[in-house]
Amino acid sequence: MAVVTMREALNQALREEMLRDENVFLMGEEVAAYQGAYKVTKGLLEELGGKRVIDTPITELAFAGLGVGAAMVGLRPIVEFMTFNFSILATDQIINSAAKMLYMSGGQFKIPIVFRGPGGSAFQVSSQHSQALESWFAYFPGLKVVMPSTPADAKGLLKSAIRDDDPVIFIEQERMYGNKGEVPDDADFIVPLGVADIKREGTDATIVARSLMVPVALKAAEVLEKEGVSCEVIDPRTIRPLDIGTIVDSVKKTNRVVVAEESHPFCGVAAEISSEIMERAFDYLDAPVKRVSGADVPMPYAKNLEDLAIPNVDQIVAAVRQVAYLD
Amino acid sequence: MAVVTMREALNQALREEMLRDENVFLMGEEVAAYQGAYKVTKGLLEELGGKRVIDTPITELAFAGLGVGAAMVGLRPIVEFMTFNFSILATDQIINSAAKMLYMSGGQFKIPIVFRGPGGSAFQVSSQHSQALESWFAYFPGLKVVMPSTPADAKGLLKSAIRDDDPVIFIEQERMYGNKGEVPDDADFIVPLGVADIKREGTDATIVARSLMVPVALKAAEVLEKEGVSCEVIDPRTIRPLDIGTIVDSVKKTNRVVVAEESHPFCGVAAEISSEIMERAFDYLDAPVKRVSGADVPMPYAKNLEDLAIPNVDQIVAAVRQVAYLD
Amino acid sequence: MRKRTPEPARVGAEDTSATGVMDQEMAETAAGSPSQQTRDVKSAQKNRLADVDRETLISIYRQMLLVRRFEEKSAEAYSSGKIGGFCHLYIGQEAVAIGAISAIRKDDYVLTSYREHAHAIAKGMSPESVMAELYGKSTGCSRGKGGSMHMFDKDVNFLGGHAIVGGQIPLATGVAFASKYKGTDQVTLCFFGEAAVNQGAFHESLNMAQLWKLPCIYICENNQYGMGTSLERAMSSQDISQKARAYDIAAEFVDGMDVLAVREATQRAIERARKDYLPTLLEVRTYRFMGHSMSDPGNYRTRAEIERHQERDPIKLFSASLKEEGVLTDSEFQSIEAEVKEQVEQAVRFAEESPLPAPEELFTDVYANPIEPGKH
Amino acid sequence: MRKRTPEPARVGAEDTSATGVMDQEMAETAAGSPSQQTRDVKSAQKNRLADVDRETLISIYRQMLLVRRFEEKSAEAYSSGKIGGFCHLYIGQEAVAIGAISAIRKDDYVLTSYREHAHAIAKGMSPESVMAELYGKSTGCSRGKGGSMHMFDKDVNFLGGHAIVGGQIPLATGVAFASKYKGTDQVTLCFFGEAAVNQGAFHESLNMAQLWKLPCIYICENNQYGMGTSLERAMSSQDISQKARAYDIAAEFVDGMDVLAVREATQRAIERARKDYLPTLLEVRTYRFMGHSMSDPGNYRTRAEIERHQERDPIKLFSASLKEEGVLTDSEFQSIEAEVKEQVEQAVRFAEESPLPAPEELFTDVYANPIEPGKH
Ligand SMILES: Cc1ncc(C[n+]2csc(CCOP(=O)(O)OP(=O)(O)O)c2C)c(N)n1
Ligand SMILES: Cc1ncc(C[n+]2csc(CCOP(=O)(O)OP(=O)(O)O)c2C)c(N)n1
Ligand SMILES: [Mg+2]
Ligand SMILES: [Mg+2]
Repeated sequence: MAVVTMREALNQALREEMLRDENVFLMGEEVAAYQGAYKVTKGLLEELGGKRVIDTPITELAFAGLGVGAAMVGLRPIVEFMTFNFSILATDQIINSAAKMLYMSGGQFKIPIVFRGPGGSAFQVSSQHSQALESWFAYFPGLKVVMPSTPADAKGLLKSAIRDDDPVIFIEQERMYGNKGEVPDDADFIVPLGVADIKREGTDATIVARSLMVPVALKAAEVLEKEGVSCEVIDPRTIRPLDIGTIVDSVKKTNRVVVAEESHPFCGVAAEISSEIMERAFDYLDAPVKRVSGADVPMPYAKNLEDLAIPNVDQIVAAVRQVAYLD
Repeated sequence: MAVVTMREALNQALREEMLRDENVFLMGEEVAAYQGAYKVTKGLLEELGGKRVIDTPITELAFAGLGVGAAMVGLRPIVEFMTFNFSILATDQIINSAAKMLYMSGGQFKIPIVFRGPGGSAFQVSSQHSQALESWFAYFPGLKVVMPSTPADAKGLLKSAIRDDDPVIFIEQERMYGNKGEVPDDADFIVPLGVADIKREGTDATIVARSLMVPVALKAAEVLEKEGVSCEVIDPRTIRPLDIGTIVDSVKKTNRVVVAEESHPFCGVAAEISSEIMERAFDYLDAPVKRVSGADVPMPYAKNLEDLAIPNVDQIVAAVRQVAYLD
Repeated sequence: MRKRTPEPARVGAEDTSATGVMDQEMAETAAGSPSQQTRDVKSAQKNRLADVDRETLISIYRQMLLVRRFEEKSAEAYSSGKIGGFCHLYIGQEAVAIGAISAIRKDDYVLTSYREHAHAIAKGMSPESVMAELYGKSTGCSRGKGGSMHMFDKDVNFLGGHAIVGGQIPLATGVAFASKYKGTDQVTLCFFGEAAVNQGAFHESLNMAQLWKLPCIYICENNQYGMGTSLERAMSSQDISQKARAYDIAAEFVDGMDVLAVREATQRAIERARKDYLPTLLEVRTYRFMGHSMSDPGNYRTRAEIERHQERDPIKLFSASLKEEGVLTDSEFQSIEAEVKEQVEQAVRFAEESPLPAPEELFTDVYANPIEPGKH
Repeated sequence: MRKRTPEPARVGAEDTSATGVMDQEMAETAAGSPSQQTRDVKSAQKNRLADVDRETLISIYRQMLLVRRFEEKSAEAYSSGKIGGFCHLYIGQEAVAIGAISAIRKDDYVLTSYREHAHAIAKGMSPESVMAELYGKSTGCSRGKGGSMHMFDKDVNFLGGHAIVGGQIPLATGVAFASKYKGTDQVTLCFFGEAAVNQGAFHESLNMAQLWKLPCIYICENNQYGMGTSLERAMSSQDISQKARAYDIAAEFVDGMDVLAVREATQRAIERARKDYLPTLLEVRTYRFMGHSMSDPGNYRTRAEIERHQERDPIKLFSASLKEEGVLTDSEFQSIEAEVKEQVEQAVRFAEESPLPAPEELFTDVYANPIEPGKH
């Protein structure tokens, strides 16, 4: 297995799936000639040609809808949002067309499309360019929502998403593109949607974390191990449908849970996970599920404030200590 | 106090506030000459004139943004969405401009605007026209979100929303416009934002319900009373900021909670309320908080399916019986 | 609003000066009295009749009548509570959908808005399945899940039925994109109301369609009202075919009361689309005789205005031409009327007798590949 | 892309045929070699110089230089890690913001995109507060919360600084709406890049602006690239001022390297806006000399292309005119350069020495009327 960055892993997934199925095409702003604003699509134009890799005008609503239309008649579009912040302009087509088409056509028109791009906090780009939108999309039946936290997961999940017959929202954390990890070379390697991954086993507390918070949770687990607290770290990887079974199994073992996320707290994914855990494992809980979320404010520009807005190792450690009644 | 419909109560609030402050104006599709698609704005054009009551083209994104711009320089716009389904096209301006402007300008530009209109399930209008979006807006710091359930609340809360200096999302339930109730005539009558209302007192279980689910919850409470279960029904009225204190106080008394909502469950408002209750009143809970949400599917057209998609009295009764361990 | 003669005028995308000149001329031509206009259409239709074979003429006439009678029955069923939700009738506009769709092939695509009964039937869907959908029955074209605003039929390439104003425009552009991608010569017809032209989605789509040369024919059904708002209260410049200029797209203004004029304009657009993958914008001027939907009292228009347009009822105009030119005799008219009546009654019977969707249907069709979470 | 001579051409909204004709002529006129163009601008500028008082000329020149030097310093600070996030420089485009803003009053409004340092300073914001914002300091114009893309100053009616492409266009339309509502004669300048013209928000806004006659001046800074995508790869018809036709809005094409041409075109637009509440669309052709942002290597343009445009550097052209016409002497040029240098250094010192925002600032300014829930 080669060690590659998340960026390269995603690039491999795109390339392999486009070579595998010529109905797959990729479109978005600067994905072709510019090689991607974050270079995820590097080399694809050259290898696959301008028919398959397409630069769009800055018209998120219409090119998202164009993708959905193409999917109605058998193509398998991958639509890149330069960042998911700009998907806000396209939500009508994502929600009202992509998510509902199969249902309102009585099962006739499936929409095999992937909407992908970087999401979550970026570096000092302030309120309009640094936001986590997974709860928005996960709210809607009809969509699947995926957020990888390692290069291998990124590759395997993106390949599954492209092969899936439903619209998938695939959110890559902008700060993680350079993270490295081992990635299988096998072109058949995939990671199935809807399956959580236990990133670290433990016995005393469960930390549920996704995307950017997974490495942070793993570091917190290391810190806590030194204090004699053994943490299990679970990465749901797919947000919808959520593999709540794996989380609940862990909770039944550890009896204590912290859910970490960089998104705002209100109606976020941690709230969903927390209430599901309560409904399914109430009698196993020795303490209330504790959420650690990003600050409930728009993202500020100043570096010192931005750092305060994103959950860190200390906050997760403190939360685990709290649910373990160690303070 | 006169008995009026929710539609009339809202109309009174609009009229009174527009008479009170000439910086308040109303715009939206069919709000003027047509008197409103749902007649909420009836008579306002005639009384207040075309400068204050304005029909827009069908361009939700731009007229929402136009409202935000006008609010930057001192006007107090009321922007009607013919239904909140169409606000999906305007989310960029609501989220990226209205919600974040004060913050990203370092406190210089407040945005006193109300986005209002009918939301939630309507009658047999299928997937694109029958959706609950409160969790979407409530997710974002910078917005306030209000959902009245009675004519008096509708009037009092709308007046508060118009006087408030922040952007307020004001969602009127389309099925409730004809509901009647007593409404104070006093032009100074308001209901403050951020204060929950105990719609019925009880001792054995708490039902938290908003909007369309409030009358359903009250009926469920009646049914349960006959079985000897005394239910307290709490209507948060304002979703953000949420008056969790009032809910938690009730839980400390009843030790059992059901949260009812017509929205989809995943990352919905009930999930937020449920996890807050756990974090604040874990030791008081005799049973896990139970959510009763709308079906996790796009809204179907057929009447029989639609009825199954919206929570009813029986489901709430069953949920209370479950948290009370009566089954 | 600028008045124009009903004769079509072509705007080639290449000819940058033509549009302005045409408009000058058109503006100068008085529109004439309704009966004058009626005569104009009839004589124009007569000229066109000769180019169309008799079978096609009869089929077009039959479809117009079928759709009219179908909707009259729908209105009845709606009033008696058998149909729910919104119900947007197309009465008065039949020449548009039927004229345009008569010009395409079976394997071409059609997308439109919530006002779609006519387009669905014209594209080849059975009146039974359309009526059953209105009734919310399991035999409906969308199995009762879509209703009046969301009809679909994959077998005849009818791709909906979309209820967000302008929402179908990017979708149709994508369908056309796919045809070019796959190298087929299929064209896509995208219908929408004139109020949708104000929406950003329209502009964003037309730009891409011309930039990438996509075989999409954009048909603006300009019935002069978006709900209760007249064109001139919503659009600063009401010359819709002109808007194609901003994108260098070919455009035509067409009389939407003349079914053969619509057909011919569509044929010209199809030629551009099939051969050269070029888009076209057609502005088809028409009028709806009923309210915006069944629940609209329609107070924003005078009786007189409606009646003036009813004089140019597209079915009346067409039947008059067919009669004058001897295409159909009185008794043939009568037997078509009887056949259509029976077809509509059969559709109603079918809808009435069909079962409701089973309760389990609530949860099907959410995902094409449902995942039992964690089960692998 | 169609080449045009740098001379402005007016399009009256009423004169429907003018545009087409103008374009024909322009298309036929060869654009000429860069040095030919340079001569054209200079002679055009010379004619314009006479109409402007010396003080204003000097102030315009000083501002252009100030912004240029300010940004050169920002680039340095960015490279050394003192400024974070994105940083979009305006170098090459100075004539647009400064020419246009020189024509408005203090109480008029300005909104623009993320590429806004020049507009902020031209509108009267202190270089200190702009530099401190770039540094993320509490003394920044947005108290360190907005950064490079979100500068605001209520005192001088500078209303941002918006980072969603096209997002400021509806906002500016609303600001203009408010001026008319309140009955003032304030005008609003709304700047945006040419790539924003493809966005739906542009079209939806222009329609309302003309429909309701709002005093908004839409200034498209056509620097011919949206990030790495050239105009002709994103827009099917690249004649932007033409797009005003679809809305009957008055429009002009302006040479954006000639600061006085921009000023004069803006003055004509202001006249329409102040007197008759009429909007205008100006297409101002310019060029950015740097990458899209500090992190853009800019491989999509050749060195030669950039150099060709640098020959028409708006500051060089203007200083040459000022010199030839004897408005400024060499020693006056030198002392302005020195003053500006000191101003920029002072801004940097101020930013360096200013404190970071206090940690509590994270939670302020979320609501203007914060509600302690349940506390009443
Ligand atoms: C985005 C959006 N806004 C508003 C509506 C409500 N609505 C439905 S149809 C309609 C009028 C549309 O008029 P037009 O496009 O001219 O089509 P017509 O109904 O005349 O066929 C409106 C406002 C909607 N469905 N979608
Ligand atoms: C809606 C949206 N999509 C994409 C982006 C990313 N982006 C920022 S600037 C830009 C190019 C804009 O070009 P143009 O409008 O010509 O302005 P310029 O940068 O040339 O001044 C892009 C794609 C964005 N900020 N907003
Ligand atoms: Mg219409
Ligand atoms: Mg540009």
